[in-house]
Amino acid sequence: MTNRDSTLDWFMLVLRRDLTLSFRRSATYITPLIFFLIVVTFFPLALGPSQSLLSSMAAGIIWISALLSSLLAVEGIFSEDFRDGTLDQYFVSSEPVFVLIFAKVLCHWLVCGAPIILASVLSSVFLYLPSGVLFALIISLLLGTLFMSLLGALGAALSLGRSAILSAIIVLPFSIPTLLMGTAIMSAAINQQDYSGFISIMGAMLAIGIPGLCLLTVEAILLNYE
Amino acid sequence: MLDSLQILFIMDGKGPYVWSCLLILIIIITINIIIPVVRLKRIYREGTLEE
Amino acid sequence: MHPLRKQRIYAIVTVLLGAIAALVLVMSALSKNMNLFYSPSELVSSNVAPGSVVRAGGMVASGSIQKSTDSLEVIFLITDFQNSLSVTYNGILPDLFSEDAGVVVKGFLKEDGTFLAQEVLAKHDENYMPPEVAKMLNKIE
Amino acid sequence: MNRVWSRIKNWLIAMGSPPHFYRWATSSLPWLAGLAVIVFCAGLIWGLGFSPTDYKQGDVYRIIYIHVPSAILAESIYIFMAISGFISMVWRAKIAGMLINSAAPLGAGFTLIALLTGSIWGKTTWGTWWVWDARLTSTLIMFFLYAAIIGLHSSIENKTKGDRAVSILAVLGVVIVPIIKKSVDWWQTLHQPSTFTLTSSPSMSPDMYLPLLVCVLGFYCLFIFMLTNGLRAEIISRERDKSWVKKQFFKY
Repeated sequence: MTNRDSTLDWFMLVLRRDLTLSFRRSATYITPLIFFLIVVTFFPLALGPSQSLLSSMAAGIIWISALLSSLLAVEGIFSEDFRDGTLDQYFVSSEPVFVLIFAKVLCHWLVCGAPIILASVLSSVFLYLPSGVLFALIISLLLGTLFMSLLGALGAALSLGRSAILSAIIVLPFSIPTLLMGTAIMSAAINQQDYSGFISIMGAMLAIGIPGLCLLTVEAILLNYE
Repeated sequence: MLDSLQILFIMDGKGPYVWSCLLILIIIITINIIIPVVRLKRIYREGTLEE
Repeated sequence: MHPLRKQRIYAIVTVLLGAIAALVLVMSALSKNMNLFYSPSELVSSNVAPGSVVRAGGMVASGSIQKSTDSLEVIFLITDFQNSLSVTYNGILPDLFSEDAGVVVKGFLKEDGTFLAQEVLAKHDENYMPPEVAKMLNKIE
Repeated sequence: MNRVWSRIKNWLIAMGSPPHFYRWATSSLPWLAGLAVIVFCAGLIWGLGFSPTDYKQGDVYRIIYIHVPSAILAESIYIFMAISGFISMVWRAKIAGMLINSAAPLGAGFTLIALLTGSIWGKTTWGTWWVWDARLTSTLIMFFLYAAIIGLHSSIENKTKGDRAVSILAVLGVVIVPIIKKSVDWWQTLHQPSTFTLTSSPSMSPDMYLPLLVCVLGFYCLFIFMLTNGLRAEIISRERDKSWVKKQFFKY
């Protein structure tokens, strides 16, 4: 490792490596997509196909499904790298590890979040979501899934090598503020009110969450080296 | 004396609400106090058996 | 630079930058009106679409409660002492519901500007006092 | 000044050692229990039995003497846990991890009391058991946070590792406390604003306010007693193979 390489170079390197790996394995981006679509399909089956009922609940249904699927997808984010020793390399490098961890989370968000957002546009048709609020849906999901990926990474680090359900139980209570903000954006958009305030708050949560959660994730990964 | 106790207990018909709150309080606090005591007792029993 | 020190500096700088950004964003959010809870004046002046579910709150205007004789329907005015709003509700009212008491109603505006409540909740304030004191306060007023 | 500071520091370091703390706890537990019982009972009897009724709500308002102290305590315990979490993360103090571990069930218990009694109170005054209002919802979230912390700790075999994992969660979750505290002011909701404020005089007549103060004090005393009680069990169960435990606890 030479001094010429800046932290940004390392960040890009990790991002590129992870992107290549996940594109090579199609399961990483197809599984959350399919999970999302199946969960969304459950709601009309359980609630009945009434158009007015579904359209009033559509935003909430899409949000809950997106939240759950991005949370489940992030579960295995560190397990492979932990097993083959890539994570060890992060810690012996002189770079700030949390930046590299953020690269991994970002890659995960790009690979899993984007298909979910595409699928949510598709399912908004299934659920008769008013078409005027599509923009609000996409914006809120973009910010929301990034926050979920960050939280999910922390959960995955805390429960490395333990059951997946544990990580879900740890992380879900912490994801409630995101869910509330996301659905607040949607209900404001449906009522044709100004929702930029809620978007700023979500942005604020991300601004604190990106460095804060990545640092805590590093702490949590370190636990597994004792 | 008995009369004033009865007034205190009934509280204009709102008594059951207030006294059930007190009951909840006492039950939860008692559980939280008893658990460590039981835990200590069990450790003590296991510890003395080992020797 | 020493690696450990470099890592510390990076952590502190990014957390600080994030905190500053978050503060700016929260300030900008607070400058916008973003609650779904309206006083009668706000409901009159804002352009809330008829039919969208909102919550409104105020005092029940004295002498405005009209109970229907053959059904549970009630019509009353809620006021913030500047504007008032006529509320129609069909259902059982909570115990604390009375004239000059605070209420929160959930429902939507109808086309004619009256409010159709789906839910009426009596709000009580943070003031607690014995009945005698309340009587005295009323006399002073 | 310097002298005093160094004495406090030495005392803190001594308290951080499990055997020392255990000895202190065993000797002072009866005193703590006595104090807690006296203040707690005095506050409750005064509040429930002798304070005047409210002009609007009648006697039901007396739930305040149970509900408000538990809610205050539930939030304080979370802050306390987050502080111990921070200490255990930075200085790796063993006792800080044990503190989180024995405070979490107490916090969950008091949150549950606040939720249940609030629900009963809401039924009589608002006319509903539950509303999805900012205060209530955020308190419910706090209960889930306590549950997550208890669940995570019990799932990790190695207790020191568990302490550190749990301190991460405790520190992360502390952001929820100001949200609960401020929810009543930020969003105008059904829940009435705080009766207790440090900045302005109470909006409650003194003969109702004083018993409430005594109740809050009593609940804090009770918490200190319960925490010490729980911490003793925690220390012995973690250090049961150490020689000092064999000497002191099993007496051989």
